[in-house]
Amino acid sequence: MSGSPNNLGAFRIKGAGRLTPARTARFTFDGKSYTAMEGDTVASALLAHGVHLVGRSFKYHRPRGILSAGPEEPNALLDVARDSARRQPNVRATVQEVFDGAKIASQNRWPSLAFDVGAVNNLLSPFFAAGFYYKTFMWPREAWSKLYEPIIRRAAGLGVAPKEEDPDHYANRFAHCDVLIAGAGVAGLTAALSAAATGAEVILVDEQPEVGGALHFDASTMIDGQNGYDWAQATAAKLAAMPNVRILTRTTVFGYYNHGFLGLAERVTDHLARPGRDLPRERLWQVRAKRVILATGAIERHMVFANNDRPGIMLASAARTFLNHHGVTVGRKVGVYTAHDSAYEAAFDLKRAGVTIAAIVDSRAKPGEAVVAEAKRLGIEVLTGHAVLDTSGRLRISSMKVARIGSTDSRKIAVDALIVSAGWTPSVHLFSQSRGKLRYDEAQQRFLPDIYAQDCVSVGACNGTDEIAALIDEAAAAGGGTVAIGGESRFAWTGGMIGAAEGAGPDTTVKAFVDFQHDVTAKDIRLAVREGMHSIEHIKRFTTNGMASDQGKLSNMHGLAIAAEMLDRPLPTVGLTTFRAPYTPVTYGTLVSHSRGDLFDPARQTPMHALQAAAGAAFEDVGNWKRAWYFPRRGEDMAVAVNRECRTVREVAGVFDASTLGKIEVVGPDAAKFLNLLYTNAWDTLKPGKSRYGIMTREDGFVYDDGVVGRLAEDRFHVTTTTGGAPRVLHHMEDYLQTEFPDLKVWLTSTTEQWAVIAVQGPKAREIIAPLVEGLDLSNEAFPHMSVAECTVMGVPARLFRMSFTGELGFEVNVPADYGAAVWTAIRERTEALGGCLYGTEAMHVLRAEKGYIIVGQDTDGTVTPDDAGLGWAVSKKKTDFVGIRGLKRPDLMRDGRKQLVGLLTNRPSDVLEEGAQIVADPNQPKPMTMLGHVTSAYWSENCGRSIAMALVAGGRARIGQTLYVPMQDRTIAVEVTDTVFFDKEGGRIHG
Amino acid sequence: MADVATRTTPLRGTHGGSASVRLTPAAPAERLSLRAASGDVAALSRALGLELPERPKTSASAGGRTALWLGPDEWLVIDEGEGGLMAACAASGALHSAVDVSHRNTAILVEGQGAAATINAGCPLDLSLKAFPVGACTRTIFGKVEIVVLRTGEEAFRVEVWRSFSEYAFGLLAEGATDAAL
Amino acid sequence: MLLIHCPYCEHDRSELEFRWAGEAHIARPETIAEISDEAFAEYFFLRDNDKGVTYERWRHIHGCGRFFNAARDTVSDRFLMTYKAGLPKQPVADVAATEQTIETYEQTEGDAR
Amino acid sequence: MRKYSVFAVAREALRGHKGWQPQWSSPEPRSSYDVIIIGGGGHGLGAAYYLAKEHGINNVAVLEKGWIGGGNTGRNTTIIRSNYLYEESMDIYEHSLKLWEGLSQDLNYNVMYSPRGVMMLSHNTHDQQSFKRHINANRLYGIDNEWLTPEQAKAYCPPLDISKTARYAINGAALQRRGGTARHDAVAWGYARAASDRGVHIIQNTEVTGIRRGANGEVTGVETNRGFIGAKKIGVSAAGHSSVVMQMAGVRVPLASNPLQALVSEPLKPIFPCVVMSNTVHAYISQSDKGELVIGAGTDQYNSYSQTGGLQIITHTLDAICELFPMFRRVKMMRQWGGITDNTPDRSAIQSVTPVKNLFVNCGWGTGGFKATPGSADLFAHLIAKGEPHRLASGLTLDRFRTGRLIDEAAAAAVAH
Repeated sequence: MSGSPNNLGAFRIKGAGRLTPARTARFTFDGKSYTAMEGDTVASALLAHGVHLVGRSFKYHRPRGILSAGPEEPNALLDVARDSARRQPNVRATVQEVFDGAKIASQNRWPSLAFDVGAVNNLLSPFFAAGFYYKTFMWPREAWSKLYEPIIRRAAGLGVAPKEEDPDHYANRFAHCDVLIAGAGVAGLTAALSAAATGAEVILVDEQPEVGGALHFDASTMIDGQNGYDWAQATAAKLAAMPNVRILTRTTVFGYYNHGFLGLAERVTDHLARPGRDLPRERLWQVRAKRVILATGAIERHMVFANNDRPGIMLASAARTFLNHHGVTVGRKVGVYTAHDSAYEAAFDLKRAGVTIAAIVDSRAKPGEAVVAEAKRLGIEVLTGHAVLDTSGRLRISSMKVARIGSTDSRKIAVDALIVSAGWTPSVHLFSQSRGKLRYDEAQQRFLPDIYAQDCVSVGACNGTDEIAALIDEAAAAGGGTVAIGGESRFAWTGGMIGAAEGAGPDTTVKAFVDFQHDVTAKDIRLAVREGMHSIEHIKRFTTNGMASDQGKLSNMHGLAIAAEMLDRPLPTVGLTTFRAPYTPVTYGTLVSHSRGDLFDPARQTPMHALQAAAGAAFEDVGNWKRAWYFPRRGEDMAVAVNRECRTVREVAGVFDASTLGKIEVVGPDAAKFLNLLYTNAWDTLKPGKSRYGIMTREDGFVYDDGVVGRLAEDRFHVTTTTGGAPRVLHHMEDYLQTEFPDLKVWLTSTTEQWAVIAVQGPKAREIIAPLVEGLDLSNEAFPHMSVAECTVMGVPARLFRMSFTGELGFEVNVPADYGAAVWTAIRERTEALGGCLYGTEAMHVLRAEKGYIIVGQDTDGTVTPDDAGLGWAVSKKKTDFVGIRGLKRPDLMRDGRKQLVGLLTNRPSDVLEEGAQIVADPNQPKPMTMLGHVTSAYWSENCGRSIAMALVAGGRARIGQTLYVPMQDRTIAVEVTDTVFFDKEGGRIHG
Repeated sequence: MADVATRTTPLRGTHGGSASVRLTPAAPAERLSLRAASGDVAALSRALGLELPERPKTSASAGGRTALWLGPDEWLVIDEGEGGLMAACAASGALHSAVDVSHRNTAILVEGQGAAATINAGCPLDLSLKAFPVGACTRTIFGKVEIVVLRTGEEAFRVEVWRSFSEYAFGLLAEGATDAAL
Repeated sequence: MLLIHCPYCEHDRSELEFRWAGEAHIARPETIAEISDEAFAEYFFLRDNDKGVTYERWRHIHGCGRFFNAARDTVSDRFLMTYKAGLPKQPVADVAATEQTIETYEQTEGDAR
Repeated sequence: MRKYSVFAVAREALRGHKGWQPQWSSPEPRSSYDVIIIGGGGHGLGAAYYLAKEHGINNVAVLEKGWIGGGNTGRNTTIIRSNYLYEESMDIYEHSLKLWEGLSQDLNYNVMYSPRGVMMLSHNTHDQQSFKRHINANRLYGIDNEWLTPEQAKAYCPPLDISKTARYAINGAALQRRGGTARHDAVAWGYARAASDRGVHIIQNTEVTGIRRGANGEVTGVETNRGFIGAKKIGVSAAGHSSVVMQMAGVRVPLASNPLQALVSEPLKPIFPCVVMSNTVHAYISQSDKGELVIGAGTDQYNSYSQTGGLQIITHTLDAICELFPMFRRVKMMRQWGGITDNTPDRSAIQSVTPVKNLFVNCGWGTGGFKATPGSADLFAHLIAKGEPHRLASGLTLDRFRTGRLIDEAAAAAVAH
């Protein structure tokens, strides 16, 4: 799209700026359409059209304009949308580049920006002093959360959160380099040239779309005989051509963490009208840098005076950026209020561009001589030793009230913009994040890097080095190589002030804003001090100064100075609030990057997952695993399906996927000795070809895991663990093996995923698998319960366990995982032909509960000893050592009355208890009741024809036969305490 | 007698990549997790027909077999040919632990100009040729799963991963490959 | 995210590959079954939790799998050294670690002196 | 003490707020006190307040090495709830919640206790069993906690994604309606003001460097950077640095100090009405009155006193938040920070006499210290005043590490089988 210069805005200055009118973009702001040039920020584009009013402040809803031209912007926060799902609140207009089709809206106003009902707060502001809410809204008691808080919450907040799921995607890249350079102004570019010359791998990062930093506004500095900005672009091109340099623009170093680790956020598509589908919206760079060079520059401060927040009041350097980079003037008749020479140069540039400079008001008696002389030459009135005492203008500044300092005579000067500068604050954010320590530079009233905590160096303005030649030398030296660059500035800058300016002192009640976004004024800070807040952190928290989304980039030094003055203490003794990451806000999506949807967390599937899904399985999450839960047939709900599965297993047989159980191969001559130490049981007596149920405790004696362990050979065990326990059990074993028993000759290997495990349980289990098994006699005599053997199943090497978690005749067929599907299919076909079925974890739970077999983590909870769980028999009495042997003997683990696992039968067989229900002896006692324990497992047992339950009950085994009570919300259920075996108490079925 | 079981590999039929990276599931291979003390390395090396590497982060290949140093007493041995790793180790006479993990792991070949950047989408290792030359290998982390990465060429890696994590690994590699091509 | 030198891999690697494993050089009593309740509590629960140089164990769990020991300053989080498991406690240069390190938050945050 | 009220605010508004007095006085320390509390966080300031109010012990100093409320009090995510499992935990947290309900009025300081409800998401069968166990135990103990279906959870918290296809779909939730949040700084300041009003000395920038003992081993006072200050009794309530302070008296405690991180978003208009926690995916979130989404991240794995942690902890938390609340993916993190939590082996606190006579310790609150503030402070004051624990805190003594009678809330939520 193209347009004539006219509709690019009335405040474009012909011939100024670096943008080309050849490429334009249209956008809307609060419904009105505007044309911008490519390269415009939303701020420059709006200013080009004379739009200054862009937002409302947080607390008083005061009209606010554009204050800066960079990421420090506290006021111009807008809602920027590409479409309804791609809508972003709180976007800084000074950073966001315009793209064609952007829909932009102001925030925190109703019904409109120009007429905002919330502005009534401004009238009530005497009431809303800092911290007023701590002193009131307390009566009546419930009113805070019911009445006052909702009102406050609605009034607070800025943008409106997106309502739809974000359709964009984000990327992540880990990277390494020898030198990371943050900031690509003169200092950063020089350091990059120098470092690159040494052959070092260099990453040069800048948050702006182009390199150049302060050269965006500083049009008078010459480098190597070139205009500084042009030199920067040429230098970047030279660097980009070097194989050892990577330049990342539109990229913010947002965090400097431990050990040379930095977080970078790269904005990839937010400036594009039609981004490619593959492009991530943003890319997170996680960089490990051997060295870091900080060349982050400095941020200009505003002046703190009465009504210093009207639209049209802006930082001098921002006005200069808009003019020299974007070709936009911020007004036709511009006032200047400054305490620093740099603002003069803004006035000079504007003046030369044909803009009227109403006056330069300088609070200093003696500004730099050179700038004053130049002002005279250009015919600009300079009022030294003067102050701007107030401003007027409803939605935009219309005049400033100027007086000589100390005098009461004032005059009103009409202006349509006022540019201000109180000097420059070095950007020491990243340095501080790296945990470096700052020192206070009394002369220049600034904090500078002092003691470094990491391999890092600061160069240029962020290090207090402002003079161009010194800056280049410093940066070149930091790079480690040699470069010869000559730089020349027109004016050496002097001056600067922090704290409240004339007319906003302690004796006044004017609103002189320190923190614009949070509406913190100088008097708020004084009030905090008066109320006993003497630490800068207290002052910050009490006033919320520096806690807005700009994180105090403009306000912190002023706030500190005002507090110091009020406390009558030297400024550095008041302290400094912490510079916390991120430097500027970072999108959650960027931090999350790939970790969403399918990549949020791996969903582990067994080799037979697809087959089970095809068979109609419902799945449940167990840790990372997806496990088949039950297999509903047409018309079956969960209960019906589970009942059928349970019945079928006991009547015929069932097939179950047990692949997720953890498996560890323990190999070596000391394998049995090692297991003796790690399990409560004794293992040296276990013969090859046999298996045994084992209990593992931690040193504290509580049950940690359990599983069947098969001995394949003298020196080889196949250990199984719970599904969720596999990784931690292996870690626990490795810990003891490597650090407590390092002399044992044994090694551990995880084989969980090597084997697909197909459990076949039920009276016909043998009949089902027998034809598939080669090289093994499966008879009871040759292969009794708790046998294990290596054999061949369907032509592939297998491990076959005779074991049961159902109390039925059972086998677990282990085949190499890639064969799992084929063997499963064959077994399933044979099973179904005989009238059996597939069953899932729910039926497995019921079947094992019918037999009183525990599930670690359900029937135990980390406070249960083997004896509590009724597994005292599994604790060797002969061993002199195992992990847990001493913990088990502690007084509380030996005492009477511990909670023990028992069975519960409800008086009404149809009542199924709630898992987690609590048990009492007397249901009529008052609350708080004395609870005896809780229900750990409870099911309808189709095979028992009634409900069954297990519970941990204080002194439980001694209570067998007693009636206890389970008080529920609506009724109390009486239960009889029993042992834990509900089905086949004699245990004959397991032997076939 | 039943049919002989057929093999169903993870990632079967999966392919992906971008303009600068190819992602290919590797063919099935025999794999051994081999553990032994340093004194037994020589005998095992002879038996396997390759020199088990004893320097960190290195691998050795011979006759279709590759041994990857994973730890001071641990190697992942991959045989893409005839197999027989278990038997070879058993015949060495050296004290060791050999566990067949052929089916535990699967592998994804990551090849092309953006291969390193692709892996760096989720892996914090420095994969520059200087830090991680051809033949370098290690166990490491990739997003939320553990992998073993072996550099097989200047622009080629083999990523070994446990089978149930392979879909996740492939998915993350695919996203990394897309981004690496930009 | 820390950068940790694994003494087995002889390489600096990302913390993402490691798991912290508690304070180091706490030997499991050889006759653990015989010790008193107090001694057991001491062994199993009580820790120095030092501010300054601490000796701790890490495992390169997603690397070589080895446990090893480290001396680290818990104020700066700087590693002073790492060394293999089984070696006795290694002396670290008397850095008076806490004085040399910078307690960013505590020293610059809200210093109200 | 000038009473705070809407009338006082209005009166001051008319004269430029020039008449407010310091909220607490900052006196020079006396040479000795009946009780010295080491640590000017919510627990320590509160204990001093209750010593004066409930036990008539006014000759008390709170020594704070920095600024009051600057430790975990000012760094936490301000979640309040009492729906714990074990009786020992329910006793203290419910006692605390009851005090929260009247705290603003008791202190004449609006601590902004906001019972907007704390919802804990259940993602699987194991979560459900565990939550039901809590709910039933709470109900029989007289503590509110209820089970919600996914639809009820969504109605209570509309941003929640309850689709069945989510990676960790939600199968229900436990809700404690009386749970909520409060304004952390106000708790420290409110207690400081009320304690100061009762004569307690609040002494900032005074770091304890040693604990002096008498001939019989009893404490006699503390060495500080401002000299020796005598004390008949000392209460240590120095979360983050409990081990360091206790070492000064030669007492080892079962603690590990770990970094715990949190973050806030840019301020947004009200979007999130309650507190939501998920243990399975490790996330907790609420929205502050200023409009920031307040998100608690996890604990770094290692011991540290640095009050910083790794970026991976933040990203890990945020990916869970974005899975639960996909609409928040474009929201931005504005500020992250860290604190130091003192964690015990059983993740329950220690409030106890110690082997040193007249030395008392309150520590090990882990990530749960803020919600416990009023209850812990009240019971700690009792312990110091009487020399023995209050019934409601009798299970929190150090002796449990010898006997094995742990209060293992973490283990009770053991990972799935």
